[in-house]
This record gives sequence, C-alpha cells and structure tokens, in this order.
Amino acid sequence: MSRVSVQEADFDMAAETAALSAGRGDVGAVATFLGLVRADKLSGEGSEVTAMTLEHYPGMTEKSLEAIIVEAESRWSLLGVRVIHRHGRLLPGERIVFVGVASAHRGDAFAACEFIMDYLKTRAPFWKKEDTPEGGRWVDARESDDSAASRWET
Amino acid sequence: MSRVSVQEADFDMAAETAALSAGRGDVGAVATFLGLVRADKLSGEGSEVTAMTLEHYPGMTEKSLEAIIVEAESRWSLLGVRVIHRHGRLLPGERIVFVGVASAHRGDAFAACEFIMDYLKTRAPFWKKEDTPEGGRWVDARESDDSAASRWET
Amino acid sequence: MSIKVLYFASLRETLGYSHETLTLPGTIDTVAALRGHLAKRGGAWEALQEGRNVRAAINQEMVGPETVVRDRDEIAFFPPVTGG
Amino acid sequence: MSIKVLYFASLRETLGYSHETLTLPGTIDTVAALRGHLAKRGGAWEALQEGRNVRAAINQEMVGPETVVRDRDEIAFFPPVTGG
Repeated sequence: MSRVSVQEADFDMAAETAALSAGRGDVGAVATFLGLVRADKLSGEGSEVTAMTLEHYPGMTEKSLEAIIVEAESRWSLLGVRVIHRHGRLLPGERIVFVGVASAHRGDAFAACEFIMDYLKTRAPFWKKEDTPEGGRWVDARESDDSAASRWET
Repeated sequence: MSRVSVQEADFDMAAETAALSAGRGDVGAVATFLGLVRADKLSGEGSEVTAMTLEHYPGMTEKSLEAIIVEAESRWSLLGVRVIHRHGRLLPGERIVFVGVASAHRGDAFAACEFIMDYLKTRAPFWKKEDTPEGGRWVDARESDDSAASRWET
Repeated sequence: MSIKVLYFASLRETLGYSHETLTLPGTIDTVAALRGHLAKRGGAWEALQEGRNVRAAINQEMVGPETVVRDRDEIAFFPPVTGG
Repeated sequence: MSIKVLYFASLRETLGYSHETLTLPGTIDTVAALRGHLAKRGGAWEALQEGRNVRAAINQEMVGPETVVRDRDEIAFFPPVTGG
C-alpha cells in the first residue's frame, strides 16, 4: 500500500492505524492526527460553515506529501508513516486529513506526526473554500501555521 | 461514558476516536496515541519478550489518570479526552494504552496528548513485568521518561 | 520557449483561467519576470504583481522568485496553501 | 495509630507481602520515619531503607518523604512506575 493518498473518498482510520503495526513486534508507539471540518470555522467574522470544498494540485500534492515524509524519516527513527488527505466537497464533522506514524518509542512518533502536519499545512498545495449562507469564501492562510512550521527549522 | 478506563479487556480504538468528535461541529483536531507491547523490548540486555504482565494499584490508577486529564485541561483548550490503560497479561503487538484528545486546533490536541502520555509514564501506578525464555523481569523506569515529564514544568 | 502555466484556488477564480500554454521571449527567464510579464496584461492579472501574496511552483516543487524558468516547464501560481 | 500499608510490583515480590495492617507508635509520624521503621525488620525489608528507589503514596496520591502519616491512612510503597 502506498503511504500517501489524495482522494475524494473517506477512509477507515482504524484500519489505517492497525496497518501501521500489523504483524510486527518492533512498533511500541503509534501517534495519529485526524483533522475534521468544523462547522464554526471562521475566516474572520462570519457565519456557520455549511460545507467545505478542498481544491488541490494533482501530482504536486502527492509529491509534496512524500517529500515531507522523507524529511520526517531523516529526522526521527520511524517504522511506518501514512498520510491521507481528502479533496472535494466535505460536510462539517467529516474527516479531512489523517496522519499516522509508527515508531519504537513515543517521542519519535509524536514529533514526526506533528512535524508532518505542520509542514503539510504550509507546503502541500491544498486550498479550502467554505460555503456559508452568504456564499463561498476562500480560507486565508494563518500566520500561526507559518510559525508552527518554522519551529522545526534549526 | 467515563473518560478514564483501567481494564483487562482490549478496546476499539476506532470507536473511541470517533466518540471524541461524534455529533459536534466544534472539533477540528483529534490527536491520539496508541502504545503497544514490543517483542524486542529490553530491560538492559536480554532476549525476546514472549509476554508482558501489567500490575497496577486499583483505585489510584483511575484517580491519577483523572488528575492528569484535569491538569491538561487547565493548560490547553480541550473538547474531549479519553484514556484507556490495560492491565494483566498482554502479548507482543497487543494494545496497552490509548490516549485521545479532541480540540478545535491541532496545537492543543498534540500538546495535551503528549503531556498526558508523559505524565502517565511517571505518575500513574502501573508496573510492567516481561516474560522471556529466561523468566520474568521487572522493567526498569527510564531516565528519559523523567526528563520527558519535566519538560512540562515551568 | 514554451511553458505551461497553472492557476489555483482564489487566483484561478480571479483570473478566470485554470491553465494556459505560453510562448515566452527569452528575456523572461525567472519566476519573478514571468509574474511581471503576466501582470502587465492588466485588470485581474495585476493580482500577480510583485508584492502580492502569490506562491509559485516549477514542475510541482515550490520555488522562490529568482528560480530560472526553462523551456517546457510546468509553472503554477497560487495563494498560500490552507489544507490539513 | 492504625494504618494500612500496600506493596506493589518488584517490592511486593521482594517482601513477599502485598499488604498489611500496622499499629504504629506516635513517634513514626512521616513517610520517611515509616520506611525506616519497616527497614529495621531487616532482611528483605532493607529494600525500604532511605536511599533505595522507592516511591510512596498516601490515600492514593503520590507523596514525598516528609509527608505526615495519620491514623487510618492507606500508605503504599512501590518502585518507580513503568506503565504506558
């Protein structure tokens, strides 16, 4: 199974997490992150989000996610990584992104999982557009995402 | 459902993770940690681990885990926390511990999840004994766990 | 030289184009020069002017403004990413 | 005063006791004093001597050596924890 998937379809988090340690005795820690569509997500002021549409750059998304994983593997001792990012139209409460990292020890798993999310947020070519009762609006990039990613630069 | 469980039985990580965001539109991030029995876990040198037995202090385990969660909630903005820790005899590859944290944003979810694991490792009264072909041996506490926990002290 | 240019997200909507194939004069040899060249079309295209918050990729890798553009490159312009 | 004492993990195995009920003289009023009192039993009980890596809890909360022991307290001694 490929370790990066960019897809419209939902995914099975339990199966993905289990696959990271299935049949091996060296995995002691699996850290995961699941990102969901929030109904109250606001780009500035505004009203409830009724849906979210994710646009991406086919080809580059997969390449950039793979590069982020390779970078994580060069920094920590990892035994398995899985990244799934959905695109298309998603409703509040729906899963957007899954990152799972397996390692012998929890420190590596936690750090790599958070690193991958921080880099994904600033380097993977996805863009969110929110549907609201007043119409669609593109989500602005957040300053806090840049500072989260820059933490990892030495 | 209680947010702390100390039990012999296995658990359903998918259901536990889903429960942290089910039916609500304010959860944007769920960070989880899963700890597994490693077959190659060594207390010093030694051979393969054929099983692990977890002893605990009934009553105090639940109280200490609840106190750790309350501490996490005072530090970060959290929307849900779930901690499950098993005891009894477990085989390599089996699940030992699950920590799941829901929040609006990923920074809070990641930090609280790692904090709970670090505090659990140094404050919750569980003890591991490994079975090996040469007999049982108690696992020594690791210096690295103390330093991981002390990171969170200001 | 001949290049392919792609536009994404709000920039795609602003310009009304998702992609185009361009034949460039040899003087347009960097990402910054290409942005200036496109911005001169005026109107909505001024969104590509220097100083506007636009990111670029060449052949599906993020690049800076001084990166050299070569024949047959695939060049993409887009706003800062907001996935995850 | 009368207290309940619990022992866990390797300490329980070393001592051969999981719990006991003790009547203490009034002079044994702290965790440290109780450890010294028990260590004086000699043999395996020296595992509780000052300096040995033993942790204590009173009424199911971790405590330091100077914490006061009171009548009817539940006091536990155990090695550093290794769960998770």
